[in-house]
Amino acid sequence: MKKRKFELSKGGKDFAASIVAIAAGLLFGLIILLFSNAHQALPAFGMILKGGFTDGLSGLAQVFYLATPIILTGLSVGFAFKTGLFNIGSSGQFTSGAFAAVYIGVKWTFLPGGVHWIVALLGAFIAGAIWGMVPGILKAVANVNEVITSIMMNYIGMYLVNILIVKYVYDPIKSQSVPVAKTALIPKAGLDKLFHSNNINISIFIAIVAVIIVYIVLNKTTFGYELKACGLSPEASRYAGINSKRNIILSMTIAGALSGLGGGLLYLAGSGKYLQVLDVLAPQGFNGISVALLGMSNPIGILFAGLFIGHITVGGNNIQLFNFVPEIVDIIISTIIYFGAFALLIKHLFDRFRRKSSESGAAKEAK
Amino acid sequence: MEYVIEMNHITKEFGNFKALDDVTLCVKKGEVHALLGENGAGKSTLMSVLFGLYQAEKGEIKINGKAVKINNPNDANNLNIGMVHQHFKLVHNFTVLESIVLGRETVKGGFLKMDEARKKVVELSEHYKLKIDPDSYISDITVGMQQRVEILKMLYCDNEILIFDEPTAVLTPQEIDELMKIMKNLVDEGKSIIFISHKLNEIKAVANRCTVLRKGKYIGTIDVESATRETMSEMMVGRKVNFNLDKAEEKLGDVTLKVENLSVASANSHKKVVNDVSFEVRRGEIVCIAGIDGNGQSELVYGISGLMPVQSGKVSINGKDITKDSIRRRYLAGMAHIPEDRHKHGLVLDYTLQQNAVLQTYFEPRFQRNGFIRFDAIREYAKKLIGQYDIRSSQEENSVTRGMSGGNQQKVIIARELDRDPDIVLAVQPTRGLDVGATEYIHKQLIKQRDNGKAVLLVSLELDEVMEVSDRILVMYEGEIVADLDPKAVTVQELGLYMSGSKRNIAQ
Amino acid sequence: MGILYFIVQQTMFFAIPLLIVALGGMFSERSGVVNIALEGIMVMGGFFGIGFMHIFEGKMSGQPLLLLALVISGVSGAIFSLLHAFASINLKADQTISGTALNMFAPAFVVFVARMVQGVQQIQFKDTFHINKVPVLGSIPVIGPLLFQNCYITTYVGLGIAILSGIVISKTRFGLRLRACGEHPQAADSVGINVYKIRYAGVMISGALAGIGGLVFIVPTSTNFNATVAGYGFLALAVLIFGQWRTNKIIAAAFFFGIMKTFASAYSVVPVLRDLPISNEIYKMIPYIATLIILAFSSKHSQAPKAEGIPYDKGSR
Amino acid sequence: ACGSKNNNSGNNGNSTTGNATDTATPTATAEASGSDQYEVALITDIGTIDDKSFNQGAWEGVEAYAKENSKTYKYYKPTEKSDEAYITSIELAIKGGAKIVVCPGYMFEVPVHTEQAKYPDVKFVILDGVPHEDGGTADVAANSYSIFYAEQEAGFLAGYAIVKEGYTKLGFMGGIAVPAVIRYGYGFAQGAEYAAKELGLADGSVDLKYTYVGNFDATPDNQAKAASWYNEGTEVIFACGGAVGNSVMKAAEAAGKKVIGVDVDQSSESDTVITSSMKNLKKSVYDALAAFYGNTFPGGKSVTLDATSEGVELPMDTSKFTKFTKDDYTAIYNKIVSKEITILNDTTAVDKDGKAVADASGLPLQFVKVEMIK
Ligand SMILES: Nc1ncnc2c1ncn2[C@@H]1O[C@H](COP(=O)(O)OP(=O)(O)OP(=O)(O)O)[C@@H](O)[C@H]1O
Ligand SMILES: Nc1ncnc2c1ncn2[C@@H]1O[C@H](COP(=O)(O)OP(=O)(O)OP(=O)(O)O)[C@@H](O)[C@H]1O
Ligand SMILES: [Mg+2]
Ligand SMILES: [Mg+2]
Repeated sequence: MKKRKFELSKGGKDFAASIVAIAAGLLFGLIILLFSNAHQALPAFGMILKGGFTDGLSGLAQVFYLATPIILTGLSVGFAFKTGLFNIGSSGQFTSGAFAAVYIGVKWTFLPGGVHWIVALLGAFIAGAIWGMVPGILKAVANVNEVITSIMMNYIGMYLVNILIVKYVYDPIKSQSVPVAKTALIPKAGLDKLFHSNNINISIFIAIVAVIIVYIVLNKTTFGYELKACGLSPEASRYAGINSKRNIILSMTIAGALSGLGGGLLYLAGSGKYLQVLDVLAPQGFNGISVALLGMSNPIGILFAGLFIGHITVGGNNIQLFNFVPEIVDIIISTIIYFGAFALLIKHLFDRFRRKSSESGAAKEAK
Repeated sequence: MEYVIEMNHITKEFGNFKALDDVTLCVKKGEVHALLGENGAGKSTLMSVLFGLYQAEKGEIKINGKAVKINNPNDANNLNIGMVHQHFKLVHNFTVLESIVLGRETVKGGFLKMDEARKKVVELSEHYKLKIDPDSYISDITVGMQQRVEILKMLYCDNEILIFDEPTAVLTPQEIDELMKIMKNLVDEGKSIIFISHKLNEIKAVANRCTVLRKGKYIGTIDVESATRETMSEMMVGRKVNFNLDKAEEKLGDVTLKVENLSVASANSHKKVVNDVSFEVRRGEIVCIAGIDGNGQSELVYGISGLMPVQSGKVSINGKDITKDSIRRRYLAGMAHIPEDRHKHGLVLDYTLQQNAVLQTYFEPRFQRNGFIRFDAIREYAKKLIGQYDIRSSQEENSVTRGMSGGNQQKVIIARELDRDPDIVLAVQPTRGLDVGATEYIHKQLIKQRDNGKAVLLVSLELDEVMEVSDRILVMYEGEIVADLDPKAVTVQELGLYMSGSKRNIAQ
Repeated sequence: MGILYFIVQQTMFFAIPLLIVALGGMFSERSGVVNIALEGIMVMGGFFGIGFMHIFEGKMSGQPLLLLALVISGVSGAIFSLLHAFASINLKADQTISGTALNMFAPAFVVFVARMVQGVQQIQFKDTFHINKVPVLGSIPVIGPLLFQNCYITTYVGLGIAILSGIVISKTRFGLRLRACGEHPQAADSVGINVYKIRYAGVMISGALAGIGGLVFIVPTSTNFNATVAGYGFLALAVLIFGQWRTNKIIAAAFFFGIMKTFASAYSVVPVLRDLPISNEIYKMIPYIATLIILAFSSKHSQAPKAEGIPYDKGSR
Repeated sequence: ACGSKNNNSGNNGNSTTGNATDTATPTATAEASGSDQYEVALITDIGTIDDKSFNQGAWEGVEAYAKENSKTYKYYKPTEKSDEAYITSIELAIKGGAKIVVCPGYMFEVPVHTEQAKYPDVKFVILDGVPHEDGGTADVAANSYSIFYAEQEAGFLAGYAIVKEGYTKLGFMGGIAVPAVIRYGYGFAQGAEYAAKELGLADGSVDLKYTYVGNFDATPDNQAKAASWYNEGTEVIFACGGAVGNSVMKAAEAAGKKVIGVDVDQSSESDTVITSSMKNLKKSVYDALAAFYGNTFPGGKSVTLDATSEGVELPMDTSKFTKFTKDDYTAIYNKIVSKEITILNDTTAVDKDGKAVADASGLPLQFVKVEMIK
């Protein structure tokens, strides 16, 4: 006798576990707030929750702006995760993509208006791809652990980009890159008027498109089938005749390209952000790891994780009004990620709950 | 009656699944007590309960008449119970000596005192004639020696009750004989042994009494001497088992697989593990590669299937040279491969049954369009295989293969490989660890393949299988083919001589 | 000769913290738990160690204070690492999760507490630990200036930890069991070893060493602590992999990296290097490129612990 | 929606006054007006408020004035380093009740330009920069006040003093080659030159190692670089880059050598700090706030504070000179004030390839031998 019962799908369970983790993280944040200044904790906490909705549409624009690059680095890390690789090199890929975009944005002014920004983004995409490809090749050909090569590539990318900025696109007065041509800025398509903000442009849509494409590639195509097989069992994929070396290289290349695109989107956003000649790794790459984990490496999950982090980062910035340091948001996010580790436990609880209820249901049926 | 072990009314559940249901096992002092049952009957689980790896939900255990609680292997150890596990529990980069002392180290102020341990191990190995090299690394020694290490682990801590969980599955006939002798020695010294096996003749040879389990339930305990193979197997399976395969006369066709002067180097060194091997397999025959484990059979197959690079020589299928081809091209040329290690190679364990069903064919037009997967086609295909090969699992085509039973996992692989209508099937130990019923089924499938005019290359360590299934036997010894035999004209004993290198009928 | 002494002395400042932290990582990973939280734990260890100095430097000074601070750092690192241990061992979670969380949590927490307590993010400390010349030993020709001049006691602590680690891993019961848990936990379990306990021990040792490493990193580098260890935790992870999870190779890798970093910053003391037409920025890249190249030629056979990163589940087969 | 339900239980009696209930009302969460108001605001650039350098100097000015005159004051930290992020922070500050916003750093030039037009009632003080449109020219509105400093004069004083003190092996370790840092370096070299000439030293007898390390952080790399210079014989390093100084001091402590601090008086950081090349951030901000509250806000102006307005100095009280006396200091200071000495500060000079020179090697020096470490 078979009967369809209500059952949470795997995605549903993941989602439920995420919600529990988020609630736990926020609760912890609230405790920290209460602990440091009970007097203003509640309003500040409310402000964090309200996040991007505090300042009407311009707050939302801010959320999209902050979310866009980390959605892409999150996708990059998550995509590699799915194929069994840990791309800790998103930072270097992001930086090289950013540089390529700025370089093209500054130098290739011969390109016509509608094309310039697209070419610049393509440049970012390709530069990131190259930066991701190196660890991929080393892993496939020489069996070098991609974690260590990615870390090395982060530093090499940072120093190399510093050299290149000074060589090609340097504003010596400010020790940063010169502004890109207006034609290289990502079109705002009227969104700036709508949102009353200069931060917004169509890049959030580009990020969403990237999310959808990655989702389709992973789940609907033979290529995704191969990549995931390689990630889950390299030996079985080899047995199956899948060219796992090619797939490792491709996977890292695509991951790199996504990070690079993230860099391009940020530096062509027209928000007055310039490449700094600074010996500091781009934090967006490491935030990508958080986003990927929060989104459980699922492209759709990553989209929402990125938006969520953008949302509470805006909230965290605003709580400065209540004399709290914005670092509290990092504490909250890290707690949420940590509680993501409880996901297995939470899922077990769901399962047990479901089993209990179905058992009692069966018992009733028996009577 | 004095029992060393009494396990009464043991019930063990995994989630909702009752692996053991009111099982009783009583072992007398100084006997070899066999435990018989199909795959999944609960033999290993029962032993794990005795050994403290699992805790039973119900039931009691008495050792020497005293009720005991065994919560972990330490407790078992203190009760002088030792176990050789079905899947060896040895650390690949430990030395033999380290492996033996792990968990019972002699120390002074936390520092290991290996010299004392070494002395004791050498003494034990001499006393029981368990030949080992204490300084070899586990990854470098043969399966047979690994087993001896496992046995020494038990003896090292002076255990009185010894559990052997399917120790013979990986051994050669000679090694099995040796093991039987060792077991008898041990019993003569007053130790008691629980011996798990699917193989009735082994039980006949060594055991005093035998307890049979079926699907987690206790069926009965019998005296081995007075029981026949037929009664025992009936108790085990619950029905009559046909031990004789009906095989039609072979109808030989063209050469399908041709191997010429093939040499393969070992993965870690440049030593040739397959040395200048040549042979052919024709349509309509099952050729079996026999040999003691570790004589290059695995590497030979890896060389043919492309999982390892060849050093020199040539492999062709249906006259087409495939030596340099990728693995995928080899499949397209008509090869199928039932791999030795089904978990490592045969399946992507975290993929579902239907995803695994198209592991080598997902890119064919019937399963994809413009790079997009045709999910419906794959589902239909998987359903067809499930029906045709009687694959059982909880969620049908959506079952994740990791959660499926070993026998059914193997069925998925066999269905997938045979359904591609290959010209040559490489089958490496396709029945390892499977019970009589499943084994019978797989043998029938291979014979069907042969009868349909296909070629089969079977690699097996089990002599019964070799003798029963094959049309021609090639014996491999130290990387070379040393004999080409007709199974009807050779005895098991003779075969054993060829396998151990004392005889050859092919010139060097 | 003077240049050589100088290079060796400087190399210590880079190599010793990397060495200590990478060895910490080794204990965790060889017990089977991947620890990418080294960076965060270093920050925590640095914070509590420097904080301790800051509070007590009025009452004591010199080596006793530094040694006590090292203990504080080690203890706080070990405690902080318990979070990682709990998630990866008890909850059987993906080990990058808690690692990433800890890396993000530590600097935020440190900034938050520092500001709450003293209003200022940087924590000041007074360096009363620098040793110009170790008495007697410092006067030995060659060896003296190489190892016993212009140094900190942390150098010897680091070298001591290295030697001790080698001994613990290969010569003790604990080491044997730890290795078994990282390679084949089922095997360890079957002979009655408590895999969870050993893994806890591994992670906590890594926490203690990373915490100590955090302080050892800061003391010779700055006059205050500003909630960062500049990515050295990740570099230590790289050193660990570079060193193939083996004590002696980790020592070699840490010193290789230390020497490369020293040349990258102090190349100008070597006349040949100074006169090469290579810019500052390129010198900075050299350690990383060199590592990459060496890895490409030396990684054919990875010796990573086999069960690393796989949560141990008693029930699973 | 959150705080409204249980706001009473949330206040566990710790709050000192009755206004706790006031802030905990639901409206307080919704509107910033519910939170406290801060009249004087400072936006940090990407460094922190306590960077012992640029941000801190400005902040000390804010703090000093506000405390003395019981004004509410507060600083805000932007989410990242971009014009829009600075704008967001400025607007947050205004939302928080700011009447005057202090913006330290040239990074604020474009943001302040945007905001001075958008908020004509709010006053802006920008340090080291002048409001302008992206790519445009200076445009200081009536509600803005731009302050530059003559860092070259501060650097000159330090260079002069240190050579007078008897040191001839010098180093200049800049953070990043931004204009202020470059100007310090130029002045330092010229000050050394001037002193050498006065002392009648031989040509090229003062060595000056010169580099930009590429960051503003305390790192082992910076420590190693400084240590290598000291090892080669350098006696004093002018550490001109925020926390880079901490690493240089560390190296100096080990080598028993000296450091010159920058921006603010860094003598308390380490005993090795012989003096600090200060621009008077604190005083200038203090004065600007005083002017604002005294209704004499010098809006629409861009000024360069130099010796004439006590915009630069060496803190002689905390300096550890043995030979260079207060009188010597006063004498040279007066010479600068009276323009008896001209100090070049051309940071925009370009070489034949059109690249910025950005270092002192292009200066006409006779006694000082500059060795660029690239
Ligand atoms: N850890 C576990 N979780 C869930 N089910 C388990 C577990 N261990 C064993 N089982 C189930 O319990 C049953 C008995 O398994 P057990 O390994 O004892 O069989 P067995 O008789 O030893 O078989 P084989 O001959 O294959 O070794 C099987 O159906 C198995 O799937
Ligand atoms: N690690 C595990 N966790 C949970 N369930 C498991 C696990 N291993 C096995 N099982 C359950 O046990 C069942 C049978 O597994 P097992 O491999 O022991 O089969 P078996 O009964 O020995 O069958 P066969 O005779 O085909 O080998 C599976 O269907 C699965 O539900
Ligand atoms: Mg089984
Ligand atoms: Mg079993």
